[in-house]
Amino acid sequence: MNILILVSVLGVISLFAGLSESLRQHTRTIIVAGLIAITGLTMFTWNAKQFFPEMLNFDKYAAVFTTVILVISTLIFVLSKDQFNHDEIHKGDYYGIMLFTVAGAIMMVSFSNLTMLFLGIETLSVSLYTLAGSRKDLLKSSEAAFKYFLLGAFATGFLLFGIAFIYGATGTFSVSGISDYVHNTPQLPAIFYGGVILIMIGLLFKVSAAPFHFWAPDVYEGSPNIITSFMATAVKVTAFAAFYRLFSGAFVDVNEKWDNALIIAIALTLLIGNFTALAQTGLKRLLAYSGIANAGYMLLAVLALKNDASNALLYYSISYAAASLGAFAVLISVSDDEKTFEISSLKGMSKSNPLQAVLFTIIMLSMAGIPPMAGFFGKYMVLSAAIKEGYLAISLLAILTSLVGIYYYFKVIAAVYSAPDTEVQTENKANIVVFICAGISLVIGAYPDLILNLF
Amino acid sequence: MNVALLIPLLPLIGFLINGLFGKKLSKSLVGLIGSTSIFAAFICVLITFANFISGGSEVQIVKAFDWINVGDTNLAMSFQIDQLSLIMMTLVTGVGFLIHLYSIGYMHDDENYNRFFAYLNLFVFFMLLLVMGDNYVVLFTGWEGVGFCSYLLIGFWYKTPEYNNAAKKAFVMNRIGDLGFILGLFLMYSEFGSLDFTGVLSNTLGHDKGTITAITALLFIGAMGKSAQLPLFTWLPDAMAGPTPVSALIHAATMVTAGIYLIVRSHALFDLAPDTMNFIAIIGAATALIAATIAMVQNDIKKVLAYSTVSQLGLIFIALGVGAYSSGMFHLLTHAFFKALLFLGAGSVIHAMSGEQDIRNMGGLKKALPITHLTFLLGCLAIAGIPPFSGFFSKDEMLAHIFNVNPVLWGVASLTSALTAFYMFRMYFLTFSNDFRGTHEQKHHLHESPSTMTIPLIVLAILAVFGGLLGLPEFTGIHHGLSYFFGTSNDLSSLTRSFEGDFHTTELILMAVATAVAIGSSLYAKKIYFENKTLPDEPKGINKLFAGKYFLDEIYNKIIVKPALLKGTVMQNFMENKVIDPAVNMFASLSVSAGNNIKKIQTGNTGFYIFGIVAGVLLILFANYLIWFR
Amino acid sequence: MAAEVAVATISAPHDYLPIIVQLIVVLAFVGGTILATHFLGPKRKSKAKLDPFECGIEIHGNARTPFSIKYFLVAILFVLFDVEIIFMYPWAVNFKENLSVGFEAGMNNFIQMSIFLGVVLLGFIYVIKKGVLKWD
Amino acid sequence: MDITTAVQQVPLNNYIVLSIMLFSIGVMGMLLRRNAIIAFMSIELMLNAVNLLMVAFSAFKGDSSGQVFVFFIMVVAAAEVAIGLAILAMVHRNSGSVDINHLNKLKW
Repeated sequence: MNILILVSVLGVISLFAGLSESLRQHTRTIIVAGLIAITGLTMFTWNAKQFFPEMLNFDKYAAVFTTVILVISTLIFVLSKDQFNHDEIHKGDYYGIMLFTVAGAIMMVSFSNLTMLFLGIETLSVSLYTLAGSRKDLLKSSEAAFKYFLLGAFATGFLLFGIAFIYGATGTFSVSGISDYVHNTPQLPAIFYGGVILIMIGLLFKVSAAPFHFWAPDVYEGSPNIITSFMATAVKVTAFAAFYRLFSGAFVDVNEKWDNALIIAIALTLLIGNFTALAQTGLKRLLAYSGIANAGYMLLAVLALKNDASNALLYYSISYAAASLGAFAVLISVSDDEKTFEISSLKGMSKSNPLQAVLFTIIMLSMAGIPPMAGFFGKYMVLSAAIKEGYLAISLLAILTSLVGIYYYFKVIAAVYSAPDTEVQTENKANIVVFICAGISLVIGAYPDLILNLF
Repeated sequence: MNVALLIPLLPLIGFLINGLFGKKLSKSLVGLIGSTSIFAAFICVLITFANFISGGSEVQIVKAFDWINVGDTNLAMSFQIDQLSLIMMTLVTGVGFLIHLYSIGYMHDDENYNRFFAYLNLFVFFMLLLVMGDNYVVLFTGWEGVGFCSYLLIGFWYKTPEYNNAAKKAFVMNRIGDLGFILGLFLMYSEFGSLDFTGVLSNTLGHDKGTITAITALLFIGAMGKSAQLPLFTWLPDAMAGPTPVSALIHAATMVTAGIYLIVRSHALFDLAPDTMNFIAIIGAATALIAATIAMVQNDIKKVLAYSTVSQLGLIFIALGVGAYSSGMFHLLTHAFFKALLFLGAGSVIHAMSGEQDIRNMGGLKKALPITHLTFLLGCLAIAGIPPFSGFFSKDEMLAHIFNVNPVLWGVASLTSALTAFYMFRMYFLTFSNDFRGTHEQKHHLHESPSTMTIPLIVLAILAVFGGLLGLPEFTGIHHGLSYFFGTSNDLSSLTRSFEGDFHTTELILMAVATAVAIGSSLYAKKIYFENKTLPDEPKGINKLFAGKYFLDEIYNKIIVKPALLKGTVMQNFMENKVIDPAVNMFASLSVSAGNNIKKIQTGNTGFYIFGIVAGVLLILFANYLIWFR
Repeated sequence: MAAEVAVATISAPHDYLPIIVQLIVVLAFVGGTILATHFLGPKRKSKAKLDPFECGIEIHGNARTPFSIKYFLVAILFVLFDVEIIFMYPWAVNFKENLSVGFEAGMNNFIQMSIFLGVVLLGFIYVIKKGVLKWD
Repeated sequence: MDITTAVQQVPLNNYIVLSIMLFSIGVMGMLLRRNAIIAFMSIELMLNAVNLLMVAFSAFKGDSSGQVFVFFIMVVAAAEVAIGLAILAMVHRNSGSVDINHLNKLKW
């Protein structure tokens, strides 16, 4: 709870700091410092369960995921240097809105009441709509914002309709109340199941799972790079954390009623994500589709929540977030928002910037799920969890599609190591964020217990 | 700190040093670091070996650190020290060290010297993980790692595109195998609930026979890819694109034996799946024969050796198929010795001929390269199975076991070994005897290789000659060293198959036959290529088939690729992907065309997106409609 | 009280009869008058009659001219701040019985609302600082 | 009489059916109309269907939290529409159209 307030206050501060010429230059520094402090506080009050009665339950799960989100956001703020120079006046606003997004995210991972879930999702989404359109001078940015807004609001409608049905059936919004109701009612009414499915649809949209994924590639491509990296990492992790928290908290007992809806979504997501990524030539769009594909693997953890798969989900989230944040950091370091960046323009990176090439390779290997990188164990864990629950067919599909995935990741690696078209002067420095992300991918790959002992 | 932990650590350190700072260090220092790290590892292996023997040959599990703990799954990065892994470790580090030593001289003029040694060390590291791991996940990690390293090393001279393609081909064929492996692992996990060797191999009782067969078959598919068996063997000859030490280390001595190691390691499972065993034996026989026939008409010195490697591996797989695991391991060892020797010899020849690989342009190198010539001859004698060289004992042990189970397979196997003797001596005579057929400046440039290259040759030659002593046949009175060694362990003792009844006479007869065949075909080769001085000309008749490698690549092309190529977009797309190899094209182009079609639904048209979402909602609601009111 | 009863009683179809009668009469009258004027009244068309009437001044330009974004901003801000008022209703409803509970509860209530209003005020200050409401 | 009982005059199913109808009308509006403004209206319609449902349920359950939720929905919807109109204005400035199908520069 304190964390939530602190983050919001930090956001307001940066809003007002953005008003004055002098403070505007230091906004980013202030925020990074503040976020680090808040992260420290979160880890310090790790086991202190803080309640905001009936609304937020800041338990271990929430604390862990909050820490993850805060760390990612800190890295993104580090990365966002010079990203908003295109209009100085609104710098503070952009930073502030990003912080409000983080606040919404924290709400989403610590809610204990559907009201807070809804508010969190909306705080997150509405801020993101704005951020997606933050390049007012680019048509593609406004197009991204527009599509995201229209589809997002549409999906919110479904989510709310579902919540209303659940409320109608159970008469309460609190997660624990709902699970009690599920326990004590022998014959659940049909509107309850309708509500579960509608809520699931709303959340599937938020995690960009097929067939509700349509917004993702366009929005990712259209938005400014820094915002895209934010969506692909922090927001995605948050959405999954919320998804898992809600379904394991409230609907775990009736999972045989919704699991095959989820299985359909997972199958579509895996196929569409991986195969479409295969046909991409732009790096950003490739990453967008790989994000969709990864959503499929993370959903396996949600599918297997009957025996606690939160470990697997956490590990996968971290490994995915690290890899994809690193990839975006590389993208940001080599391209700008104006034009789309083709994979073929990576050629010769191994000559021009060997260090970054190596780190990028590590990151891509982790994404492709080659041991001993983190990605492999993430896939291994979610798959073994799903198999243990007896979902063999879908796990098999996941394995096969992951082999498809290896192709496009290696396409990128091959581009990095193939000979450059033009002679380039070598400079051997990599962005600190790339370094950190590659490091994480390696370390937690070599020693997963670092993560797995958190719970 | 247990010494065993140092074994994989040292090559890793070597890799890190060479990889990170190699550019700064001088070539001699890089070579020194590279080979000493392996040598130190070798010493550690010997120490571990000694401790093991003195410790009463008790299986030890050395745990590095806890790796994964999810629910009731817990995997430790821990190593199993037993007879089998010790033999493999000794082989990897020992031969590995010699080849590193050799590379110092061989790669001396290469500008990416440090990269080469870094990769080589990394390979040894992963190979050690593979053979030391005490659970299938560690094994799989090593498995993937060596595959990746071989990909890097085959494509080491990445300037030339067809080398890159060879690398890709190898990588893809291995992935196809790995798919089988992964599926096998998951099936195994869901069946046994564990991936530890102990957890799986000691609880083999009371499981569904079909499942076991499926698991073993899947594992064997993995082995097919890695050990270049039919139909996935075409990558190995292309892999000769890599530097010769690489071919010697990875594609003759160590990596390609990983599949055999896998099967021997999980023999407890394979014993329960007779169908798989027969399958293995048949595949091995087919591979052995086909590869041997192809090798007869190759003119590239390295290609000959590559195909002979494939066929020797085939022989070993026959032996495994009939359950003669220890004999298979025995031949694996001796084969590692003499094939590494032959490759290094070939490398020294190529070195002397300044890059020439076609044996039709060689000849008469006897005088120019005395040491190489002598060692190479010994290697040929060993592989041809002429007594008393090592190959003779191992091969005949295998043949005896095969005959004991199935005479037909024995016929195939001995035919293969006859062919082996023939093509080896064909190559030998074409290379070393008669007079030189190369260009003038080549002749002028001929020289014996430096000592860093000849010393490994000599050492390996000694091993190739006396390696047979590891396993003298039983009737000699001296008991079979390897089998005895395996016998000291409870769960490995079943590796050795003993003949029922009095088999010695039969064995002797078989030996005589095999020896006669080997010597006969060698003499035949001598007659053709030494006395008549005939040169291999354009292959005619059946030889066309052999020379065309049974047109396997073309067949893959016809059946699989052509249909896929019909789409022009596809063509263009996988050109972008730079995958030219048929096997890849099948998968890649089909997938890419699928992708090209699927991506069409992403019409950037918001109205359509909304329609898609609503359709999805209806789909999911309908899918659940039936279930709600169940 | 009586009205409450009237609402509470379930009404039968025949109760609606008067309404229907009235409906018919009304429709008949309206339709009749329209028709009558159409037939009776004289028809003169002139430009002055077809022009839209703008307080006697003759019009210039058309209604669809783009206007300053300021109007839009002000309108949006009005909507936002207006909607915030919603939250005061439940507060107001609870305020009374909280007071009856005791002073602390009431004080507590007051503090909460002050925090809420403080946040809204903060937003207002930001808007002003941003110069959204400047018109020149 | 208090409003709760007045709401309860009509059986609950009618509310459910009505709000489902309203919701479907909203969805249909999203599907069929291409003008962005009307799309926004349709979304509002969907949200109001939800509000109606919530209020009805809360009246029948005799539990006020539903109405509070409705307040939240209203506020959020207002904020959302504010953002949406701003984005629409931006789009109109950049592309000169408010037809949702004219925006298809980003595809595949």
